[in-house]
Amino acid sequence: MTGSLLVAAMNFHTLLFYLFASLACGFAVGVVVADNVVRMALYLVLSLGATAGLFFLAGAEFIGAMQLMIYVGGTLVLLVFGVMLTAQAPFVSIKTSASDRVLAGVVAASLLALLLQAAFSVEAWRRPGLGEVAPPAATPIGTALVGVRVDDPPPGTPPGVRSGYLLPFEIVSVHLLVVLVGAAYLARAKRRRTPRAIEVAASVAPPVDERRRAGGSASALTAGGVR
Amino acid sequence: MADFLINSVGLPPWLAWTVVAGVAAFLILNVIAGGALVFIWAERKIAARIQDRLGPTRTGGRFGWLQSLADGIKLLAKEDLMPEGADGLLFRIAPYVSFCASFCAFIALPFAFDFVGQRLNVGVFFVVAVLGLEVFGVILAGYASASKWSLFGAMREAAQVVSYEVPLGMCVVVPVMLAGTMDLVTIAEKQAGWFTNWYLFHDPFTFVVFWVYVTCAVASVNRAPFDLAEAESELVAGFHTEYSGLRWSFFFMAEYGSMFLVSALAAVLFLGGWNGPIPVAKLLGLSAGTGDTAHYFVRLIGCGNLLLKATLGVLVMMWIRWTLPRLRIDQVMTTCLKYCTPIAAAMFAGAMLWQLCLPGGILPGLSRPAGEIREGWIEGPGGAASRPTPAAARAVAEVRP
Amino acid sequence: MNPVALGTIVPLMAVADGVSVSHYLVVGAILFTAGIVCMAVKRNALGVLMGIELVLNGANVNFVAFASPYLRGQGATSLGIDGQVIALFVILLAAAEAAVALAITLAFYNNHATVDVDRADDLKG
Amino acid sequence: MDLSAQLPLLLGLAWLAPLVSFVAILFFGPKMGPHGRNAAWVATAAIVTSLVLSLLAAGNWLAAHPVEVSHHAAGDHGGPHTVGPVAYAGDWYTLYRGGDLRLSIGWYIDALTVLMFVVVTFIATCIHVYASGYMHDELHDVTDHEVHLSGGGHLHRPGRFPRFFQALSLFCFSMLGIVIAGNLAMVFIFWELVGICSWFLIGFYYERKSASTAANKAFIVNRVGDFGMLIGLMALWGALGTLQFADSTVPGADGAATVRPGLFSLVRPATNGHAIQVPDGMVKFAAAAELAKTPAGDVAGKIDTWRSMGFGRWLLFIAGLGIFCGCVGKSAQFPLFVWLPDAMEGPTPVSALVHSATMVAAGVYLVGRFYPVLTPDVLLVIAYVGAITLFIAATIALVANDIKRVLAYSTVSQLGYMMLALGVGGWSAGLFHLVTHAFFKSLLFLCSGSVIHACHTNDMRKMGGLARVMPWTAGTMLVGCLAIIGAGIPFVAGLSGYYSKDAILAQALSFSRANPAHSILFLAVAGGAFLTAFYMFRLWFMTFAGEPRDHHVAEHAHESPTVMVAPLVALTVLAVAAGWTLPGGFSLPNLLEQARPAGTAEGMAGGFAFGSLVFPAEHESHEGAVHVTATLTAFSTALAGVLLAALMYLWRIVSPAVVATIFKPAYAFLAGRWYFDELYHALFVVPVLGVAQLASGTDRGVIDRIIDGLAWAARQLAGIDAWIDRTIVDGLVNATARATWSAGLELKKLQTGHLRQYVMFIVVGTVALFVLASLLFRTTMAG
Repeated sequence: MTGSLLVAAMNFHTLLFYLFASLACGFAVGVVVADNVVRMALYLVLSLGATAGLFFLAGAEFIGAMQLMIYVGGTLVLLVFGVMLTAQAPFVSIKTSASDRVLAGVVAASLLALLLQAAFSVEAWRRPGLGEVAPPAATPIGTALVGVRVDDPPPGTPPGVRSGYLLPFEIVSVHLLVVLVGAAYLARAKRRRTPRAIEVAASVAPPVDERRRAGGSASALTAGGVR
Repeated sequence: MADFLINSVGLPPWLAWTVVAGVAAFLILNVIAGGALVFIWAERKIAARIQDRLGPTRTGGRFGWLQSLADGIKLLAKEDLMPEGADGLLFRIAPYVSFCASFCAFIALPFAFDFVGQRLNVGVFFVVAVLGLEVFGVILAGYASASKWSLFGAMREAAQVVSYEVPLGMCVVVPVMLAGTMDLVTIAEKQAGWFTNWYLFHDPFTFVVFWVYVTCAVASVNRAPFDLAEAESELVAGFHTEYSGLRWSFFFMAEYGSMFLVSALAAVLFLGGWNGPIPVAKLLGLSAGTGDTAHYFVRLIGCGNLLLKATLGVLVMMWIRWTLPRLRIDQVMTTCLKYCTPIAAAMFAGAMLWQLCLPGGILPGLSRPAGEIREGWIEGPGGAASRPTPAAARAVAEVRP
Repeated sequence: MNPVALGTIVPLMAVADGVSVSHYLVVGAILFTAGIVCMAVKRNALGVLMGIELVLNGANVNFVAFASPYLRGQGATSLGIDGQVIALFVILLAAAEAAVALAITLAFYNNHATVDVDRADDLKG
Repeated sequence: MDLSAQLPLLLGLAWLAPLVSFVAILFFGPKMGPHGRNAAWVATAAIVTSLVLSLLAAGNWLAAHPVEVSHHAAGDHGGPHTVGPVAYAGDWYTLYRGGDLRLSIGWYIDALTVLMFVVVTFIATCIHVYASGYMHDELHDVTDHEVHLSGGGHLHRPGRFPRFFQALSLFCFSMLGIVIAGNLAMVFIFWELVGICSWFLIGFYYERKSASTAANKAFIVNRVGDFGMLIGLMALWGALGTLQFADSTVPGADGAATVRPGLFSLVRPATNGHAIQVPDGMVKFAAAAELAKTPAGDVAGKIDTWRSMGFGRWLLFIAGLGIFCGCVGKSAQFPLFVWLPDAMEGPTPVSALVHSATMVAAGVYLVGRFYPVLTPDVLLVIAYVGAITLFIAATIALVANDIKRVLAYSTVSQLGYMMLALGVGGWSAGLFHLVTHAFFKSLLFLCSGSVIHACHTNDMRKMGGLARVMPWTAGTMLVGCLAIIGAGIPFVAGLSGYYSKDAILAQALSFSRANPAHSILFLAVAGGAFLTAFYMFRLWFMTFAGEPRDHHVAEHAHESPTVMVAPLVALTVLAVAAGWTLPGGFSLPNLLEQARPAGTAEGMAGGFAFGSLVFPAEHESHEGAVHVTATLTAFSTALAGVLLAALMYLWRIVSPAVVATIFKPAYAFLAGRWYFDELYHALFVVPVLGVAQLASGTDRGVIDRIIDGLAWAARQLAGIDAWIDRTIVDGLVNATARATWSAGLELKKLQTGHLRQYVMFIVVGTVALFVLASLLFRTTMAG
């Protein structure tokens, strides 16, 4: 259905592409230039959301939805948590020296140039897509994840190289589990502070100091909320 | 409809699609806004009745059914305040983020066979994902309004919604598994026929899962008893303490919108979508798919069905809200992580085994034959376009016992 | 940088006939670079984290582009489903990485009372 | 469940039960009650289990194979025996299989096995019960008055009650293992185990020098015999490639079950009417030279020729002799009998069980089991060894004063009897005597034990007149003495010894009639009977009759506790009745007849080494003439012995002292035990010590010098090496290390710990890399 829609209006598709692309890139740049962490987070969300839109346009609905769900729904909420737990006047925005910015800009420009050159270096990539219809994205991915391939082989695929993803899937799930356990361990509430932390705390600001006494993250929030 | 415009009227496709999109957007917007008005009124009446009061009586006739319209006008007239020290930009856009989230979710929600903004083959997933975005607006609001109350509300909301997405996702996966597709339209179509075909009655596990889903849905739209985010007795008004006027009302539209959405989703996933308990249309011989006015009529009926079911769900939520006391945050978390998640997981496994062992459902006489499920397992939207290749069919046959 | 590329970018940006893989690659490149810069200039640990997310996202865009059936010009090979699955894995691992990174950030904050990555130089030579 | 499956199960369990108790006591012994008191119960329970199982097995056996009323009285020439004995054989577990060689844990069960099981487990049961009373000293700390410490005091040590029963259990396990063994290798294994147990038990009071030396002596002397046994095993295995007694079915090369003949059917093939013949394997082995010359085709034809030419006879002879050597060692036959008297250092129950009833009988048992393979020549050797042994031992017993030593020598001489009986073709006579002897000898030992228990001394000269203080012991011991001398009313009835000894005498008589050249054997037997009667009653009179010689001993003497007396009574009953023929014809000889090896029922003739020999069939010895003569001889000699003993020690008409002075040299010679120990000391020990001296001298003087020189040289070399190492190698290493260190110091400045710089480095590096790559290999970038 989606396929036929896009076939029917390739220009429409193009328009949407430019819309989402500009959004994504624009907000990405926004992330770079913004100083306030929370705004950065907002821009990041929007950029990622726009990227999800790009995925939808590219026919990868499943990936798009996944992007929305995990990145935006998960990662960014985590980020905002972080922001709130660590947010306080001196830290919400930490300025970087102009020289660093310039240097970074120069290096990044060279990298960008390299990537763009690579992006256009292959003639076949520059050819506009045929936009032919593909089978729905969800089922082939699902079956591929349980180790069976039901999608049509892309032209030019040598036979027998199309493998399922059962093992990577398992590995990733185990990885996720380990990661979550590790995260829970790292982020657990610390009863005792290291001496260095205490003297830093004393040196930074009174609110930090009283937060130490109160302990726990809730009062960190208050410190974050009140400016 | 797009085809109609392109073929009959002869508009260029992109324009046609713009028009269609515009119309769809307009309709959905009205569903949300109008729905919000109606629901707010209904809620007040229901609350009043439950508390043995009368509720609004004067505005517009004896039932005060214009009450919320009047409120709306009042809100429009209110001054738009922003606390000093607030983060202006974030404070301003937060309500729109929330609203957009619940609005986008409507795009993939089918009201009838092809009464759908955009039919996605990952519809369920899309809806759940986009609903998850709503929390972001709330967090922004709570953070940006530079107030402890808001911040606490936002934090709770974040924690709660993020946690409840887990069991919610699991519950949603169960019908997806039964139908073999994430396309909402197909899922609903598979439940056509008598009400015994509804996934609610497919097997005991789905029956249990439905109630888990209801719990999680109520929590994820943070309605009572899970409305920790705006706990008026503890935090003045939670994340929207500092809001007033139209922005405030946007939050409410978002809330009611998502209430309606989750109810509609429940209807599509478990309660047979737009199929009535008795296949009147089929008995009368008008089956969806024939291109004449009759089938538009049938679709309208179906649309009515769905709205009815969704509204019913919303009313139930209100009933719950005014009946049950509010939970503590730790109780909320316990409910999610210690009860909902394990139960959902177990039910998922159970339903899967059931599907493997007797795919016919419990009432063989009235249920669909197993073969249809197998075929539908790979079937996506657009029918012929996505018939599985023989290889695919073989592969599927392999993965199925 | 080869002149062919220089010659082709401009018209691609201007005319709006069908979208090709290269378009997506450009978007990916921009996201990627933005992420790198973000990592390079942000002193806030969370900023760096966001940079990483951007980088991964840029990579994903490329994967999806190569996997996409719509953008496949004739004769061009496509990753097919594989690309999407890889993108999927990238997303999942990004989530995991975010969780761990956040946990690390919190631990760092607990010990140093700051999230400034430039202060994390206790082990410098 | 038929017998072939049932017997291995029952007897196998009976065999393993003591092992269980051994392991249990080994690990938990000290925890079993105070000072491990309950170890006795564990061990006793185990052995009683074995007894019950053995009795069950015996019952099943008799039910399946009722003993036919003694046929040889009827004189039919052994119809059933040409087909061989009734036996069940099989393997539980195969330890090793290489080529056609197989080592397995298996069973060979016939009437003899079952009988031995019952006997061994029964006696062992009695002795366990007895010992649980006798060893009670070990329940608390013991002060050993026979061990004099350098400080002048006595050794004070904790009790070893569990340890004793642990060894006892292990012994029972090993003994039953020998009995049930299905092949010679297994026999050998348990043979050695038995030796170990005997070593443990003799050396139970290992703090006593005498005990430890006795233990070592027993062990070493047994080694000598076992060496011969090993030679025999090698001869058999090397030439025949199997050690199985019976034919065994094994999966052949093609997997099909093939029957491999065992030793018995190899040596006495049915084709040859079970008459003994040199097996093909040995013939080929011996005729290797001819074999090399002969084309492979007509080897089979030539074998008989070679056999008739006498190839392999010696091999068979050596094999038999080797196995018999083992028996000589274990059964304390001449010339290896010296260990047994010393073995009496062990606790008395041990002497009763191990060194009179069972272990020393193992040799006789093995000869009986191995009987079919023994050639006439070997049999003759056996007969003579037995004769010499019984005579020497009996004479020594005449003058011994230690009560246990008298019994020990009597044991040796009785074993000599058995060997002789086997050697002269009296297969069932010998084994029958083995059984009866087991009963009355253990009885006698237990009685002596209870005497020692009462008097706390072994010296008969301190005893006397004990009959009135310990009537039970005296009575039972009297029965034992009567049994061992074979008392009975001629041709009517008698104690168990009466039957077995008469059978031996009769067989010896008929043998010496058949071969007049060897009639001395009969004289030895007759004289032995006389001597036996004499010294046994000398013992009894000196111990129980007359007046107490040592009042200090006499007043301490007391009857032993019931737990010790009860076994005495039980054994007494059997000592009396073991030889009787029950109504219905059941008697031990008839039972043994079932197990008689194929082809030994009729007379054998043959022999090449010592001229031609004739072995009269055993049933011929029951014919009137022989039988009457033998019985009368036995009776008269025994009576004479008893009377002489009475004269000297009861009525004191003839004074022993006077006799001793008259025959002074003879007395001294006997009292010196024929100076065998001294002889061996001179023959073996001294030379060995001398050689050892020489060797050690060479070692110290020559070899050590050389080695010291080498060590010195090595040290010098090492010094040089060390110098090189320190100066050159270490120098290099240190230089490298220093360089690395300074480089590290420089490089560490690069590690600023600034995350963002690292990112920069990465990016710059990547860009540089790709630019380089695109410049160098443009094609790769162009896709």
